[in-house]
Amino acid sequence: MRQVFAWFVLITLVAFLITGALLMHPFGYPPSDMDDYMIANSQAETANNNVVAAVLFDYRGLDTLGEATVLFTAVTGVLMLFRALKRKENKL
Amino acid sequence: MEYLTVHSPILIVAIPLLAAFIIPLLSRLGSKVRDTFNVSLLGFVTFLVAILAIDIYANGARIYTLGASVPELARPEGYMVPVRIMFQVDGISIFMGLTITVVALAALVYSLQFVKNETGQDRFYSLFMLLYVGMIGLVFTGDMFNLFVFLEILSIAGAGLASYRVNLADAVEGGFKYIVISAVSALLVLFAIGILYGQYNLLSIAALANTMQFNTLDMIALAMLAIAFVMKLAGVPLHMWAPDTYAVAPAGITPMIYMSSAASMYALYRVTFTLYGGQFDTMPIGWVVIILGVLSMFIGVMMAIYQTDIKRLMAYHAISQSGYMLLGVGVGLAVLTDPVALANYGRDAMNGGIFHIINNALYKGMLFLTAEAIFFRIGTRDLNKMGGLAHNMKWTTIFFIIGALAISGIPPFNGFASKLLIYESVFRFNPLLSIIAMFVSLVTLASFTKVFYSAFTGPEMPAYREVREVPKSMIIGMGIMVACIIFFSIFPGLVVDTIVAPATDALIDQASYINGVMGAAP
Amino acid sequence: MLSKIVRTISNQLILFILIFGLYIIMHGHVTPGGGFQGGAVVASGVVMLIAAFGSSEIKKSLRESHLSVVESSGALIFIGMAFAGMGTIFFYNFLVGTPVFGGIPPTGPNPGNVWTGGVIPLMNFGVGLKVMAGLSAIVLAMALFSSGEEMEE
Amino acid sequence: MMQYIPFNIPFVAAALLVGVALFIFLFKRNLIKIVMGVAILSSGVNLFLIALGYRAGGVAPIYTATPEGVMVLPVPQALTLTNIVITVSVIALMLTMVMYIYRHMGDIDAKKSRLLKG
Amino acid sequence: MSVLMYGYAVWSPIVWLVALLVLAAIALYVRSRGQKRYKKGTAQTDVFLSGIQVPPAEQRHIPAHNIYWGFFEALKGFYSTMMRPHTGIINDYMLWLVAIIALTVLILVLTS
Repeated sequence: MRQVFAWFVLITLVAFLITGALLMHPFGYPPSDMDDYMIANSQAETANNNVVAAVLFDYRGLDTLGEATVLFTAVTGVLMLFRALKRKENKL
Repeated sequence: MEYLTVHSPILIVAIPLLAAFIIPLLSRLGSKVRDTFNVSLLGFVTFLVAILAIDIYANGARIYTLGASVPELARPEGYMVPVRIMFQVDGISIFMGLTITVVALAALVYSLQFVKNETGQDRFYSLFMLLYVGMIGLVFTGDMFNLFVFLEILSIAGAGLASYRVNLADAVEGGFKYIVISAVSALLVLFAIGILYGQYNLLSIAALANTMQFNTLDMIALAMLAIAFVMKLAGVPLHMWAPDTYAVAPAGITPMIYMSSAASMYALYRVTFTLYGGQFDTMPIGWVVIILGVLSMFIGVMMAIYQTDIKRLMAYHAISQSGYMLLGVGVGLAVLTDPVALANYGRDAMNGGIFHIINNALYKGMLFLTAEAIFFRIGTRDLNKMGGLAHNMKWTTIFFIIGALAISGIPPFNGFASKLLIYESVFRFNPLLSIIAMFVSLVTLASFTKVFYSAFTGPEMPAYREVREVPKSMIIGMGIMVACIIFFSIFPGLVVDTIVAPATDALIDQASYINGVMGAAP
Repeated sequence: MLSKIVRTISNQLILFILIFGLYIIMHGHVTPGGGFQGGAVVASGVVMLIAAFGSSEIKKSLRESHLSVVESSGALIFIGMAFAGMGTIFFYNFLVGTPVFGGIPPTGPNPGNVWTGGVIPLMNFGVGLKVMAGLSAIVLAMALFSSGEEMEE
Repeated sequence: MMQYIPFNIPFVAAALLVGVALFIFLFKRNLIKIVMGVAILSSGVNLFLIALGYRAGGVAPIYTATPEGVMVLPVPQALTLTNIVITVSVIALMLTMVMYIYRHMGDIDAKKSRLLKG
Repeated sequence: MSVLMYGYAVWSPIVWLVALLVLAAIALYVRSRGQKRYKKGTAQTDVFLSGIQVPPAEQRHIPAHNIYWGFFEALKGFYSTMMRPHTGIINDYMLWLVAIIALTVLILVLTS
């Protein structure tokens, strides 16, 4: 019962996804307004050759800060979960 | 002061982030320094939020473009589309910001004594700040991908905090369920963002809303976005993770995780109203939201009255109350393209739904805190083992009574005001929905009577004779929320006119949101 | 604790891995790469050491508390660079035109100059510190936990 | 100049990867396999994003000694890098929790290692 | 200021509180007119369980799973059907997510 229902919804959703993939713009010829501006002006505005680095750290810097924050969050969470559960006496 | 007003949108996000990075270094100076630092810093952030709110209610929405030469320069000169990330703070954003900040302040003060004897406190507070950052950034940002990043921040921080008590097996299980559903729904959100980006090569919400074409791909993306956010806000039938996670999270974190669900609800409203608003007929998605809301109300409360674990019961009530918000705003969404109906009852329904968000955040968060106060003292969440706690925990009992009356819509508390708005306006949309809502309110009162009877009343149990009142800071943390509840109860008209109506207008008025970025419409 | 050959080879190899990672980090603004990639390379070197010597050996010289301090400082460098632009706006690239990393490359393809990029190389450096410390801390904590060692608070 | 790829094959491949991940979520009870499913779902999304940015015959968007020619879009590469790091973080936290679940319950089957229900 | 007015409805908590106080005063007055024969501490306050031995106070507390027993008994079928989807298994959560997304895509694509 559950198996049949699961297969049904899975196939439905994947069929819609593939339909969407076929409806996308032809591969290799994307629309590019924002990116053309970045490619053209990254050297003049952010003074570096690597456009990807310019996007990462200047145009979309807050995303990179959030990404570094996500990594910091995960490391903090992992170290917090792996902590010693009872305090050492000499620390008090 | 002027400087603070101009830069407040980013400072509200960046200062707690800086604090989260500093706390691991700062905690080497001792716990007292760290606690003072946390509370004072969150107080300062509250002050900044107040400044920003006053400015926005005076001068309208604010745009803060990161990295540009002036904050208002959303697009480069002489270029048609925005390139940089921008914060776009309007009425609904600052409304959610105020709600989240009040709850976070109360939860932080409450947590001071709660985790006093645990280890790993510095990382606990660091994650607490990161959770706050995630929620505030999610409600302030005006960029789709940035919204995804903040969604991930709050998901990871919330999951880590939910399984803070790793010595309990169920705590880890609840955290694992939370992070799995969060990761999957966030990745689906990113897939939808990719679809939109591939079509329009844009990431800013306003620019996307300006060039939306509503073809099949957009519909697939809308379905993914909406249902992923519904999963995050625990609407039936996607609610099953919520009791597992809310029940095991430590006190002070449960209201925060509930607020992150409310932030996901904001994201759902932002996507359905602003991104897909406009000339698109929102009736189908509006009915999807309404049906999800009614299901959440009914099934949530019917499951809640059946529970015997106090925090699971309150978690199911949280689901049931989210149904009210979905119902109220869903009615407004369904009639968005019909100006007569919108002016007639749709705006009132949205007022009720949005007013219910802050009311529910206050009293539901306070009820979670009282439940954790009981767990803190007697060490169990099982209602069958409780009884006669009112003899020794007077403050907790009083707070619980106020919260229970407020959540079950008893006059004169604020729950009644928002529910009355929802009943009246939804009745004019569809009487059956309103009747279901009233029935759900009755069952809510019944289930909280059950909790009150079995936990607080009755003779003094021999096992709990030496149970004492919870420490001061926990009482203060609950008292902050109770003060807000009483204020909202006495002055509902003031609150609705001041902060709720601007939020509703910001949701309805899509054109001003777009013009803020793209310039005035030609 | 693997065999002596593995330990010797990894002992020699870690230096080159460190140098390569630092190169990737510091040239992130002129060549492919950047803070995340270089930090991941260095962290892979640390993982190699943990695999070769065993977590208990590494714990003697490398503790998670120190790693988390390094990670916090890296994150502070990054967000400090963002805050330093607050004179104009958050994330404003205020170093362009100044003697420090201030050179502006000519438009179009050019041989590339390390002394450009404004705050971007410094941000790369902070992110690199953060990623190498963070990933190493995660792997070290997992190894210690699975080997049943007690961790300090 | 590279010739035109018919039928958007990369997008279809990304959709199929997402389908594989959803299949794992629906049918595999092992918690480690569920974590693998998250990884596969993220890979599918990454493939989708990076395929969005491809431009026929494009070169890497780096001006350092680059050959002449049209450049591929830089933004999808930045988004993909962000998503990769986020997925690494999520999977690290998930594996931590799975290790704790195994230590507590002695099992990582989603049905056998469950306490919360109803 | 404290009055919430919209549509056809008006809600003013101040008026409601005043009315509550007035009613409470009337109720207290009526209660004060009652007879004074009730005294604490005498046999009038003892529990009378039709002659059966009264259990001590600790055992008179009704545990939570007995409250609303008849309600749950009447809705037994409903609750058995409600409990069936609430297996705490993560795969079932994912199944619901995929199902609702597929359904919503179907609705939206067909209606647009």
